[in-house]
Amino acid sequence: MKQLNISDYPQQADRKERIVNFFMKFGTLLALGLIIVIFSLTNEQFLTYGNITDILRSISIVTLVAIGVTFSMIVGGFDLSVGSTVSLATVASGALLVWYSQELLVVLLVPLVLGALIGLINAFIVVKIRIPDLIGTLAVMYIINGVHLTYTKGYSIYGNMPMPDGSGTAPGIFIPAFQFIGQGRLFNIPFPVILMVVIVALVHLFLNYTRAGRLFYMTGGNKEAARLSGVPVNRYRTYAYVLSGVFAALAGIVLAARIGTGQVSAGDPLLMDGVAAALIGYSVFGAGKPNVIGTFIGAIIIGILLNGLTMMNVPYYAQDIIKGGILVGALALTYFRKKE
Amino acid sequence: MKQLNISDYPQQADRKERIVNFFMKFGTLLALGLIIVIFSLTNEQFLTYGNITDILRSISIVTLVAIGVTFSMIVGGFDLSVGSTVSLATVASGALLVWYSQELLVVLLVPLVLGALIGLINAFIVVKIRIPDLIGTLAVMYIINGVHLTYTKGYSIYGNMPMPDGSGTAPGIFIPAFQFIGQGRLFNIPFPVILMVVIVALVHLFLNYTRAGRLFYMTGGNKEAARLSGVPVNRYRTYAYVLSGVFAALAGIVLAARIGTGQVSAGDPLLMDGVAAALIGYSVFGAGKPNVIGTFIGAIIIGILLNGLTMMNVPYYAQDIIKGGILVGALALTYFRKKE
Amino acid sequence: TDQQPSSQSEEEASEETATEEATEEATEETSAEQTSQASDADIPAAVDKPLKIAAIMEFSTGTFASQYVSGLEAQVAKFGGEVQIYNANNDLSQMANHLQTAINQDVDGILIDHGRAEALNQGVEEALEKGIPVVTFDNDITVDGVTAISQDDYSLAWGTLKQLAQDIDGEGNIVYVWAGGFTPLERRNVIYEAFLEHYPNVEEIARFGSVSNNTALDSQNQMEAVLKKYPEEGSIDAVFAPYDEFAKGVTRAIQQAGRDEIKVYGIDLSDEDLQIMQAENSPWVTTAATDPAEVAGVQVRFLYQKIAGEETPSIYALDPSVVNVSDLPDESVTMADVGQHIEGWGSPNAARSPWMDALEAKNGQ
Amino acid sequence: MSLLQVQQLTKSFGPVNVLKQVDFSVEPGEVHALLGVNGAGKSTLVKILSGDYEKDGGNIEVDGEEVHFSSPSEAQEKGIAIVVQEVDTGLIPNLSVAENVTLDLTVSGKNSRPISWKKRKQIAADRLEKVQTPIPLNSLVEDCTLSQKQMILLARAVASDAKIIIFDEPTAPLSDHETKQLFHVIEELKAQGIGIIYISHRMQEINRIADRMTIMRDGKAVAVYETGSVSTEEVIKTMLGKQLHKADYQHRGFSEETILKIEDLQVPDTGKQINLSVRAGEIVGVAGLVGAGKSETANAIFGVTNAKGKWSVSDRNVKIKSPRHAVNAGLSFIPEERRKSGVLIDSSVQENLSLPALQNFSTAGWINRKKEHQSALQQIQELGIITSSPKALLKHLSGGNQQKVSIGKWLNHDSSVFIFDEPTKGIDVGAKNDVFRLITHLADQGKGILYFSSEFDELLQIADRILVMADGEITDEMQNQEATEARLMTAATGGNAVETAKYQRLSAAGRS
Ligand SMILES: Nc1ncnc2c1ncn2[C@@H]1O[C@H](COP(=O)(O)OP(=O)(O)OP(=O)(O)O)[C@@H](O)[C@H]1O
Ligand SMILES: Nc1ncnc2c1ncn2[C@@H]1O[C@H](COP(=O)(O)OP(=O)(O)OP(=O)(O)O)[C@@H](O)[C@H]1O
Ligand SMILES: [Mg+2]
Ligand SMILES: [Mg+2]
Repeated sequence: MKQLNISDYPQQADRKERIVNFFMKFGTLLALGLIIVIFSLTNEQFLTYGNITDILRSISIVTLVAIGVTFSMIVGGFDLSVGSTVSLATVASGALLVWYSQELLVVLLVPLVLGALIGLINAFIVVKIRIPDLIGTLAVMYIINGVHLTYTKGYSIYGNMPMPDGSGTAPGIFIPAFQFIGQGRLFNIPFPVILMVVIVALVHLFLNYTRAGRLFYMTGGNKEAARLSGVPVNRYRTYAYVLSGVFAALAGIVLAARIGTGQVSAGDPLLMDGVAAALIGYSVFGAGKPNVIGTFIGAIIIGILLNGLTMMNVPYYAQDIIKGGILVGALALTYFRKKE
Repeated sequence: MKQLNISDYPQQADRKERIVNFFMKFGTLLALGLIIVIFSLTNEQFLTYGNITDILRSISIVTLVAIGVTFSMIVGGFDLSVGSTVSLATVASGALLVWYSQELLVVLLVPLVLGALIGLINAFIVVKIRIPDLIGTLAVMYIINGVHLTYTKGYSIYGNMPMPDGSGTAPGIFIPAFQFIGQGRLFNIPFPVILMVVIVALVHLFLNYTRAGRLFYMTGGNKEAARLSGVPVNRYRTYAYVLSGVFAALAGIVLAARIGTGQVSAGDPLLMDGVAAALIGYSVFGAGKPNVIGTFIGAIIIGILLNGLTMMNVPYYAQDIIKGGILVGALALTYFRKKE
Repeated sequence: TDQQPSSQSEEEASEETATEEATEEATEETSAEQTSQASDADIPAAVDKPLKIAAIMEFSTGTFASQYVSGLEAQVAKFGGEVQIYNANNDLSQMANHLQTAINQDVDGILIDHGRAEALNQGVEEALEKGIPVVTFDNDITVDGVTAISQDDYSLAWGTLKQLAQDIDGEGNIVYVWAGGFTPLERRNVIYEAFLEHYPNVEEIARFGSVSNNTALDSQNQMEAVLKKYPEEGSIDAVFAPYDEFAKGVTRAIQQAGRDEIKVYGIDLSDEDLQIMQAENSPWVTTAATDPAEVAGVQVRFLYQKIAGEETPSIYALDPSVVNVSDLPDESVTMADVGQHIEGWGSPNAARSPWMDALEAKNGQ
Repeated sequence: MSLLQVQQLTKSFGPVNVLKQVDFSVEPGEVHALLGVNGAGKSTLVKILSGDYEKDGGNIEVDGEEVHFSSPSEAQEKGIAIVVQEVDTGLIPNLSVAENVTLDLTVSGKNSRPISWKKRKQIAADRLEKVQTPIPLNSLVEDCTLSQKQMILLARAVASDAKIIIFDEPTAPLSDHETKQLFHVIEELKAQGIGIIYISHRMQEINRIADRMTIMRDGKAVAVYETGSVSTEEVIKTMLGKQLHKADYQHRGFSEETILKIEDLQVPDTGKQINLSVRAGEIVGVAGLVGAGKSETANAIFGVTNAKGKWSVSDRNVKIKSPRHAVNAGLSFIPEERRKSGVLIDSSVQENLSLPALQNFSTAGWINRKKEHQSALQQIQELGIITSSPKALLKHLSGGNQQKVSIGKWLNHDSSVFIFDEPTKGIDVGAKNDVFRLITHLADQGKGILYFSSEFDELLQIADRILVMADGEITDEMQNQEATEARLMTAATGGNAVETAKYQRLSAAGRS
């Protein structure tokens, strides 16, 4: 009798429904598979080891941003400020290296702390003042953008640059140990890829197999029920925004290391792609909710499209059409059944 | 006895509460007044007729976009695709003028029809497929961006430009009648300002004094209750997205006329400002809901800040900080009391 | 507004060269004279006070724009004035608004950087009516009374492409990085199309490009894909990246893929670009550029001449130089001393009136 | 020593004193019922006990130890579990059944220890077994039925190591069978010495399950009785504070003209067919137990769900595919869930009242605001709606007054048939009388009335003819004169006379 409960109940779904369910669950993965097949048929270089690691490396930054976005979505929120946080972190690590010749540890820690701080500000605005997330974090986005541009007076930061205030040449450079984060390789695998895969795995385990991870989901699933079950929901919402900020900052560090510059406004384009990746993730395995494996697959889809379409010489603007189409398709899979 | 029902209940609000209420209602207007006073004290050119009409002209395009956003918000939706619709309309009118030497009427009609079409697509995705508005319109944004860039092959369109396909020189120019929409003056008032004020007034009357306007608000207030009262809510939601697209297209036309170019991606920056204006509008007169007068005042605040701060030589990036701060302030006014 | 930018500008190009040479000679002579006999008395009254200058810019991202801004600020500061930067952040209508704001402010002079005539003509005319002089840089404004300086995108593109053609011997596969929507890029594209026609054996095998706030990284990722598509050594001979943000990304992609045989030909130069080009085995071998700070200096000086009531030409083109890494020394070079290694780089005395040294000296303390 | 001892407990929301020095106690192994009319303060009391609200004054002792809860988790630590009144406030819809059943393990678990889902599912299966409700463990809670949700909450509460378990109206969404299961579980808990607080408006349940009862009135605990020591009438009198005067049904004349005729209506959610007709001026009651499918049927008639069938209104055939068609055909609908689908709580009274008949207040699309205002004023008077002004937002009105607006908005509309679904749900006795007066008044004007309710006594009081519904189908029909509660109950429970006795209902104890 007990065994019966655990084993799957007989699924009485008829054939048509089974097909629909199958597509709901695996549609996105099928689409990914299809894309890969098409690209490898049209281009024999597509499925080479080198290209695959390149694709993974190119999505590593977006994936980190998207993981942060996923956290905010899990608790039922939304964080539009991640792009500006990436920019701030990029500029901060650049400034620490170049203007202040700091050590690696400092260069890594300060941006992460800044990211956490931005998360706290977001949490204050959204959780405490109760401004709707979308709008509150939009305002923070403006502010952070302004702050990081004001700090550098609009200049990008690179090794031994002339100081913006005209006081000679900056003393520091982008040290190799730092550049390794974005450009290095371990066992012939790009370091950012390793970093990304490890973080995806850790976050997946965290979200699914730890108490705290489940409490995030509970908070997002039903704030009131979670509160009544004894979950300190406001604390977990705050954590989520802080994590969102920290992951964005980490993405900023990797970005700075990858391009070797503290590029102002560099994070702006990452917001949309990060959000798109997290949203595509909803549809993976029919999860219907934010999940980190889905987010990862979403980022892979976006990365593969960029890579493959560029190889096929499709102009970047036409790529946007395909990106939008994929997004609509994935979302239709998630939401169309929810009709009624 | 019956009379008693109606008579005003004694308002037991104590003094503190009255002050809070006052700020909720007039805080945004007070802030606007304060800003104006500060700017006119620090700069004697600020309150000249020329500068005031310039400010109004500079916000005319954002205001049109923001009115569209307001419509989508009134029915409880959100339209992220307005920026790309502006771009598309700008490019479309440019192409009609320059590539096809069309007449004024055609040049005005086609972009508006395109805007309406995009609204229908949004409505299909959001109302029919039931993809959440924010995400559905994001995907549409990508697609429209891609489409308009693909159409022009990434080129901006200007009078007698070399054709992108290398087939010689384009036959048309931006005709004066068209440019008048963006640059002309009537009774020494810029035409776009007249257009904006007339439209704000008309939309205000429409929303508050007509049956259709009321039904928009009812749809947004409680979709289910409105439907059960016989309101065709899905039709009104569709109307709202169509209007949002049409107003964005109108903004695109004014933009094209103002800059005399079918500038690709020109609408992108308008999205955030349009949304910000509509959101600031929530707090005006303590309305707590989207309203067109509030939106207009929101746009004025943003325009005045930009103008005044530029006059005060505040770098544009530092202006973002102030814009973000104002947004948080206005929103805090609207939402902070909603506690409990 | 109904002019034909493309054909006309080509005419301009030839005209410009002539005018510019003339001006240069003239100014050089006068400046040589004036150094010896400078005195306060010679400073025209109109400029002998702190002037308020407005600089209307279409965008200010990228190192070129940053150094251009520093150039403006430095030159105006030397003259004892103050410059207000109006940045439109790539929004042309905002740029038109800014121009209007500047006019309402009654500034003493207006500098315009990029933008399009159709959007700005009206404002420029209004400024002139109010007696505010205008000097433009790199756009197609041709209102009477305006001095238009340009870094001549056509020559820039031709300069670097000529070097490319020579290096690959007029034959080979090249990759083109380009995006529309920006006047300079569109102009450079005109020359590129002509170049392809001129060298039928040069084949474009791939084209990509997009301009965002993260242009360099986007270019890097896209170049990686192209490199993967053409993995054999020698399958790509060169990359033409007519904007330094493109060139930076492409260079990094090539370096990280170890495909140093592919050479990069860029346009624009900044301190950062110099560093990248001078790095060991850098694939970025050639760029064509003018010194942004100097462009700014010339523009400011023309404006001051106008304010002082002097005659100024309606057009003035700065001669771009082609910078080959091979011409540079081994030790790292900054923008300030590129001129010592590249012939014709910079002409610091362009548009220099006799009283300017005195004015600078006076405000020096 | 009592398991739970509450003394002089006070609580107020703003100026409203909701609890006034309440004394209350629960012994181990006792089922202690909490009775009182709507708004007496029952839920507030148990919410304080479960840590949802903080008390203002008084003291609470658990096992003789004084406690003070500032959050639900603190109450849980002290061994107090609650099955809340609104099930949706206890569950996480987008998580699996297994996870929801074992939610407490997650919340109380150690941060460092990884979760084993295999073990979790085993535990969840065991727990569901205990309440005899197998539910697929992997399905999402949002796909479960209301009663399944209730059973999940129950399974969780039973499994917690609680010393005290609070049930706030647990049987409202349960079927008869499930109610029996619940009672079985409660017996087992009792046997383990667990103290139980049981809130219900159903006296027959109380009589069956409770050992003692505390009666609350107006925020005060007014009496404590042993079950069986006093009569049910006495209990109700204590609850209300006065003798209940039930208005008797008065026979009214109505015409022979059929105003609404429904044939072969295929109700989507129940999968059953419905045939019925209403005459002008006639009040037709549709009786049925909770879950009988009344709301589904009402929704289908009004076109809320897309149902197939034949409608004829005043002898004209009409197609009704959406509420809009229904409104145009002359139907009006007062839905069960007022705040969700009856009124717009963020809009003003005036805007709500004019909504369905907005055409009547507008010329060429322009709203005549003066006319709208006048009409609203008049209706506020006629219906006795208590509001500061027609411009007041509906959310500032009390529930009964909101319900009056929900009805009143249709009075401007020239409709011939009114459909009411549980119109007295959650409103107090006074408001209920007003609503009845209104319904009778409409019938006297020649409107056809269709009145869906599970409160049989109300139907007996107002309906001219009563249809009885069970499991989605109409199983019996009778004129008021022929009807008795017993007959209604027999038909509603599908003819099982033994069950019937248990469902003897008492008037006035409206459900919330
Ligand atoms: N959060 C709150 N704010 C203000 N008033 C409240 C709040 N919660 C409850 N009340 C008021 O307290 C009173 C008691 O409510 P409570 O929910 O305890 O009643 P109840 O006895 O459970 O009634 P029912 O039988 O309808 O469930 C009611 O008048 C209610 O309006
Ligand atoms: N799966 C479900 N999830 C949530 N609520 C449900 C579900 N199934 C039924 N309900 C709700 O349970 C209640 C009882 O169901 P139903 O509508 O069939 O009975 P009814 O005869 O209208 O009963 P009543 O109106 O007295 O509650 C209704 O309010 C219905 O909306
Ligand atoms: Mg209650
Ligand atoms: Mg019901």
